[in-house]
Amino acid sequence: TPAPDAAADSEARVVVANFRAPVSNWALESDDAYVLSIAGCLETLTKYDQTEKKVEPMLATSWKQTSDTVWDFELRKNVKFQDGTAFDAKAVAASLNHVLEATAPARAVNPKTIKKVEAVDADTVRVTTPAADPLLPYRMASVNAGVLSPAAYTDQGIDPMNHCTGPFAPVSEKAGQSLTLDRNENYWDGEVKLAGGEIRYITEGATRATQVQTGEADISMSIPATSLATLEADNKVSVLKADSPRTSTLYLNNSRAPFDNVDLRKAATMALDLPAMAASIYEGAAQPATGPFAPSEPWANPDLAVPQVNIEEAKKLVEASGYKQDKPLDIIAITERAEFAGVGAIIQEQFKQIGLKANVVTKSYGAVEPDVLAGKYDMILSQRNRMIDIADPIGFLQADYTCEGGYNLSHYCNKDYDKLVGQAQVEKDQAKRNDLYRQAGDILAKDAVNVWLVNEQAIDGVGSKVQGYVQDPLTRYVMTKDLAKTK
Amino acid sequence: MYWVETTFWIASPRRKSMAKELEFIDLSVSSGQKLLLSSARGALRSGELVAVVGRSGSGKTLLTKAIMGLLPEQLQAEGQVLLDGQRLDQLGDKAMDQVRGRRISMLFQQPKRVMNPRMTIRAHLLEAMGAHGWGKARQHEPRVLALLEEVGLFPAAQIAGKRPDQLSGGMAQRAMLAIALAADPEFILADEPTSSLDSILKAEVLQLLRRKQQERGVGVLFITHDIASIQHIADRVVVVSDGQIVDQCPTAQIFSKDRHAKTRELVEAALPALREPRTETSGCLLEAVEASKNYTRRAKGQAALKPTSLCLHGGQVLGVVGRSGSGKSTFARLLAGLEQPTTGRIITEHNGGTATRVQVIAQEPYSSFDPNLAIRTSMSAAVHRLPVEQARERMAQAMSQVGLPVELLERRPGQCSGGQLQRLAIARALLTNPQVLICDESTSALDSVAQRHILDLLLELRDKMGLSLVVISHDMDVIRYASDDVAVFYEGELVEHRPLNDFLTSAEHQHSKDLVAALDITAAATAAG
Amino acid sequence: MAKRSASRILLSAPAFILLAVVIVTIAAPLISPYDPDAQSLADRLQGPNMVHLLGTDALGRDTLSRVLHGGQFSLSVALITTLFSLLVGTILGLLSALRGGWLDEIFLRVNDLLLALPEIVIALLIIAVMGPGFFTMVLSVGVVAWTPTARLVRSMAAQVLSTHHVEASKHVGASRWFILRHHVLPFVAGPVLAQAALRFGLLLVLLGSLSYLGIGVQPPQSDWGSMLAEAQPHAIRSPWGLIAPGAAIFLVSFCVTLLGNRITHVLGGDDVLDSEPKAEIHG
Amino acid sequence: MSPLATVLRRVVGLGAAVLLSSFAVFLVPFVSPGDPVRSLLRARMDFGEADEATVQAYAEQFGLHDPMLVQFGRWLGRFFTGDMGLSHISGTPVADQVLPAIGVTLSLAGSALLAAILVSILLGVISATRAGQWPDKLITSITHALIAIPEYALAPLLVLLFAVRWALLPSAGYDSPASLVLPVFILALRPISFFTVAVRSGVRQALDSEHVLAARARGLSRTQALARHVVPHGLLPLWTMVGVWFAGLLGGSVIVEVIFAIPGMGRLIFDAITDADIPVAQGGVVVVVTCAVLVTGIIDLIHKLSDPNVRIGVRHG
Ligand SMILES: Nc1ncnc2c1ncn2[C@@H]1O[C@H](COP(=O)(O)OP(=O)(O)OP(=O)(O)O)[C@@H](O)[C@H]1O
Ligand SMILES: Nc1ncnc2c1ncn2[C@@H]1O[C@H](COP(=O)(O)OP(=O)(O)OP(=O)(O)O)[C@@H](O)[C@H]1O
Ligand SMILES: [Mg+2]
Ligand SMILES: [Mg+2]
Repeated sequence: TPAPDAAADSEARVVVANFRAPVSNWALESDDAYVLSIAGCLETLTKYDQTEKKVEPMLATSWKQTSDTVWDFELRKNVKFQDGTAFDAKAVAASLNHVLEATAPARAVNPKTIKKVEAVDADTVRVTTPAADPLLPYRMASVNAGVLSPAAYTDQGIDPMNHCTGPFAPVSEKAGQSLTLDRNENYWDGEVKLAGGEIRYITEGATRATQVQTGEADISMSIPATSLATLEADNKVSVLKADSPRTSTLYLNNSRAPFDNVDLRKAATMALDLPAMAASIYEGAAQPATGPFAPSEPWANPDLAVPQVNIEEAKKLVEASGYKQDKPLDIIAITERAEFAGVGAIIQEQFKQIGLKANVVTKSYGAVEPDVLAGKYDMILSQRNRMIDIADPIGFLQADYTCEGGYNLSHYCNKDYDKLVGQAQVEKDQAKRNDLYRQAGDILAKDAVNVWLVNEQAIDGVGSKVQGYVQDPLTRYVMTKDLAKTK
Repeated sequence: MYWVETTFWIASPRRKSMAKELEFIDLSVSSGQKLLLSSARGALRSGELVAVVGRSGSGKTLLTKAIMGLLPEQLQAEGQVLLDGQRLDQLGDKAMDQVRGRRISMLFQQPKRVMNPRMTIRAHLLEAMGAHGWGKARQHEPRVLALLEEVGLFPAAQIAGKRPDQLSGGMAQRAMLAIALAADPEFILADEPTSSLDSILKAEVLQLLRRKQQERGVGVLFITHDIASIQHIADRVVVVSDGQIVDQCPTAQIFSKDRHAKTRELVEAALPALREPRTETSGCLLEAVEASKNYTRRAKGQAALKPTSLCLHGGQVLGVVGRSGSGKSTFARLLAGLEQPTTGRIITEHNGGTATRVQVIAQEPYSSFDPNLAIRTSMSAAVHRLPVEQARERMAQAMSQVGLPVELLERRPGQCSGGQLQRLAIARALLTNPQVLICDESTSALDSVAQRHILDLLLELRDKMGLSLVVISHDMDVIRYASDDVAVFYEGELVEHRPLNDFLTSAEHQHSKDLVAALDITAAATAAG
Repeated sequence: MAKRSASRILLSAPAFILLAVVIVTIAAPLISPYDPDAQSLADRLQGPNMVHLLGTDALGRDTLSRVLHGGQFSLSVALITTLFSLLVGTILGLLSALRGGWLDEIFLRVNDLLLALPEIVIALLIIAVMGPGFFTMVLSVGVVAWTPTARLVRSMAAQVLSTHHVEASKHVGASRWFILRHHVLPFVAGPVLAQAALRFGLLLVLLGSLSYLGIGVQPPQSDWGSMLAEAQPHAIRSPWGLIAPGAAIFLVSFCVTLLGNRITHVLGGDDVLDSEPKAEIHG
Repeated sequence: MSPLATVLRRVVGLGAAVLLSSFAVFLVPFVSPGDPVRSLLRARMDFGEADEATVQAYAEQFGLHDPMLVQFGRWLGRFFTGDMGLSHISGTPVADQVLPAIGVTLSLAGSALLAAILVSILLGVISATRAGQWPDKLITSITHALIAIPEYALAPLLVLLFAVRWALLPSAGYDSPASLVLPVFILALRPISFFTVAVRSGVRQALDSEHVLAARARGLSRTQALARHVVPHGLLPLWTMVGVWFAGLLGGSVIVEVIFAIPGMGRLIFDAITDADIPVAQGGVVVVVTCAVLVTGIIDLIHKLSDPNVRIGVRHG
């Protein structure tokens, strides 16, 4: 962090420009939970440590798997909610059950992954899963599994004000604009360095970048690649980057011609100059992808390399596939991600070189989703988070690539792959599980299911007065007790 | 050459202390190269009422504006304006502000147009006294009331609180006079202050003006195009024609035969040549049977015209008088079929079942033709269904009937005079072979000379073509000049309908009597001529 | 007369500039130095230089060529929308003034409603239904854009129709068509034309804003608005990407407004901006 | 027409406008491609590949699978009891989102118009009284240039200069008066030019009118006549314009709200339509339309009551 030497100001408050605005009345099953977590309000039983890459205690001091499907969590004793009420098993069970009962349940914490939650005694919470699930502690680290004081659950929805356990207590909100927080004097994990802060909802990336540059914000999250060069040139701002679990992908429709042909898919991969793409459109703020996983992930195959551009070979493959093009293929670029228009333009140009004609069509994701899910498309540019809410790719591998996967945009189906994923699902040993993931990834790469373009990076801009900021690629923790600011 | 005899009052020795004098010497106004007023000279002393007469567009208004230093920016004035020997034309704007209103004030033609519609009469008066600002109102209230009472506006307190649009025309003109008198000026320049009033109001205002002028001893420059109206009140008359002062003399002398031709023209136009009204007995051509009109929603409010029955004979000239708002136009529109009667009916079919063709000639000559179209196009509206050749012929014929050259057809309305346009309007009406022409104030926008010409034309057409005429006017002179029978409207009601001579001698209704009396104010003119 | 007026309008600086812009835009494929879509990732985000007179964008495409080609789209959408609204507005305005009664009442209410609903919201509704694109853009803007013309036509037509001279024409037997042809249309045409010029300028900016918001023209097509949107993130490094299309919109819109103003002057009016709708005073 | 009738007609018009516009908004999800329920879920959870059961359950909760007219009828029924319904995304009352947003927009549009009025009165009076001279020519050129400026190009440039380069003003947000400067400036540009022209021509007309001449003849100085007679009259056309512009700005400032991260009405409606949160969009549009009709109506009424010519219904022809 930038200013290690200067003394922290205990009266300082930080301003965090967040890319997300709460829209669901703080429902914990929604993404609003992220905002509360970033704000240092909402805490969970467990916590995923990004550097150690493992699950650690937070509100629970320990947990054990008493049977295949039953887990007991031992709660921390000296914790109190910010409103002064006791933090106990009943409150935890109530919080978790509230999320489980939601009409639109969370991705990591829902009735399909958790059967029931109950208080065994004052300090023990018992979680039962429908099937063996070695990932339960990961799920408990998801922000959706956060715990609020019973008083937070009102008839009008959730009221987070002073109802968390974290280092900061939300005190007021300006609708659509910001959430103001004050230091929690009685934080269970010791002294909180900042007097408070403000989470500003700024959905325009360029504006976030500008705000950290002008000093209006101390920390700006998710800086868009286009603003990177400017921020890096500014010595008042330091730019933090981390591999994000997002890969921009050119999805190919494996279920219909022409991309049901593996040769053509391989040709597509070979035609594209990923490094150039990463350097231009992504301004160097993304790495050319080697396969379905980012190289920094423990389950990535380190032997995979960035596919080399090989126009000659690609042309041969196109020929080998026997594909005769009678009309241009469509590349759908979704409007939600601005850069895809440019990416599409580049792909269109480079496909031309191997004799594939393609048109870029830009549409909103919502408008094309039904067609894409029904398999009525050629190619779509989209981007996926592999570790949705939990630091493990199992959900992604299953939903996106198994024959029955709920989000199998590529309409890919391979029995060998499905088997590997099935094994990984119940594997308790993390190393073995990672190995299974790697093998599954290899199959996807070999089959050239999609063209994985670039691994995006999470980029945060941090002002020079900020101390103790640790970047979290999953954007959960920003305002921690150790975050500080100099005068 | 006429200047020789006029020097007697210009060169008269100045009475330094007492008599104030407003004098203009070689006053010219030009617009670029064009001279609109050339080398006018004259003077006005306090206690004197000088009438300035001349045809429309002769430069009368420019003269007053030049004196006041209020010419529009695009016009340039030259020459001297002297107030007690002080050069007004050389005064700065600031100093001029002290003169305007305080020493010289003005009366205008249309009082409602020149008063701020959002300000009360009181505010106008206060402003004229130079008393704007908070708190001044109360302090000056007695003077405000006194002024209003002086011009005969009662109850003064109530009137002071009204806005211009809440006053009648006569009241507004009186209020205007009060405003002009507010700062106790030495001179008043009155620019046709009575031309928009009906004859009764006109007579009242004229008398009031004359009285105030004499009481207060102010000098009044009275502008008009109507010689008849000033012969009893003016001390002297100045005649303007085409931007030049062509004649001036004491009022009495104006009627002598050897005056300037332009003066003669004006005088003649004003003289009501008494002609013998015809009594027609042919059957009804157009008949109103208990026809009434109510413009208000579902006829809830007051009727604009109460049930009226009247019959128009072929070749008859019916004069219709009444004050503003008395329902004259409404009646005309009913007759012309431009409006449907609320009750009763208008019978247009008499002898033989063919409908009587009725045409209306409007008041404003300039607005009855589309300013953007050549006259020919506008005229062709009446004959556009005919083949081109035939239409052309018909138009030429109509033009000769109204005594205009065909070349005029190629002009635009802006290039014609008011009198010409009114003739063109008549020509257009003639294209439809009308049997009845309704002239709704068709001459009141014209100066007296043009007015006279049009009336003569109409009467000539009546004689030649057997047209029936309905002449609507608030001007009794016009009615007397043209009509066989007179119909008097009063508050929406036909109160009197009788042959002209009967009407002049033995009118019954009070309003009719007033009208005849107002006529008498100018009647002596006949004798003088 | 008419000839002199026309030459006073056409022999003016704004008219020449516009003509030049139009020629250059139509001839864009012939005269633009590069293929507007040709990428050169190595040459991205250059400032103006001898090779690329207006620099390059984020994909290394030549800004000048793109501005020239983008103009085709921007100008043609604006033109079509203007013509559409001119036609619809004139017809509806005339109908409303000539027919009066309930038709006029409905006309006024619809106008009030459209005036109250923000243009972008209406555009958004239509785009949400039809998806973005050329036709949608014309439609979504055209739906509202006719109202000022219609109001102007209606009020002017009503004004003529209530004049003494039209009443006089009617009274001597002129047909409806005669009145429309000789009195109404000549009176209405000039101001409407002037207003159309103004509308064109305003619509150019409005359509650009749709593209800027990403709901207008969609890549790979591009117009000045979408170029602005693409350039904005790079504004600090390469403001030329922002300035060039911005200036193009401004220039055309400005010139066309001046032209409209000139027409107004020639017609004896004061300022073309005066023709924009004011709150209708329902008398 | 009497003031009462005007009010009545306005009220009826307002009712129709509200019904029509809310129905138009309401139709959007039924006729646009894509599943609106998934769209709602996506707004709650990024990348939510919600399964069919969840979609069903969610739709059930808000009755989204009922026939179209049933849904609209339900909305209407609630609406007439003063309830704008619940947002399909947050589940909270629509009013809670719409009212703060309209507050923001009212203050934004209000300040912009106020600024525009002040500036344009100044410019308009100067240019009318100096007609044909250089100040007039300069001002006229400026007014014609202002409407041609694409605000979406100008705003980023201004942010670049005032916020980034010189650090004089905040780059975005809506909290301090300083943060209002740039948005208000941008929003005021176009009204300034239209207002200035209106003031100019109004003042010119007033200058030519006879009652001003009469006032001068009464002895008022140039400035007095200007202040007491010309300007008040010259501003009449301005007031009628302000209403229209106010109405237009209420929801029309999407661009400015996006660029400056202002949580106003334009933005709210924009997002709500994009996310298929129809109750919010409906509520927003209804409030905007109501405000707009009210504002123009009130101005119309004031105009009627204050202008004697309009009041007594001067007959034309
Ligand atoms: N502002 C002006 N610019 C150019 N010419 C003008 C202007 N004002 C008046 N004139 C011309 O000057 C001449 C005299 O006008 P003036 O108003 O003095 O006539 P008038 O005698 O008052 O007529 P009327 O009896 O109709 O009021 C007319 O030919 C008129 O067209
Ligand atoms: N179209 C109309 N709608 C409503 N009221 C009208 C209309 N025409 C006339 N009136 C009213 O009817 C009454 C009679 O008007 P009319 O025009 O017939 O009077 P007039 O005698 O011609 O007056 P003037 O001498 O001023 O022309 C007036 O009170 C007038 O306000
Ligand atoms: Mg005059
Ligand atoms: Mg009349």
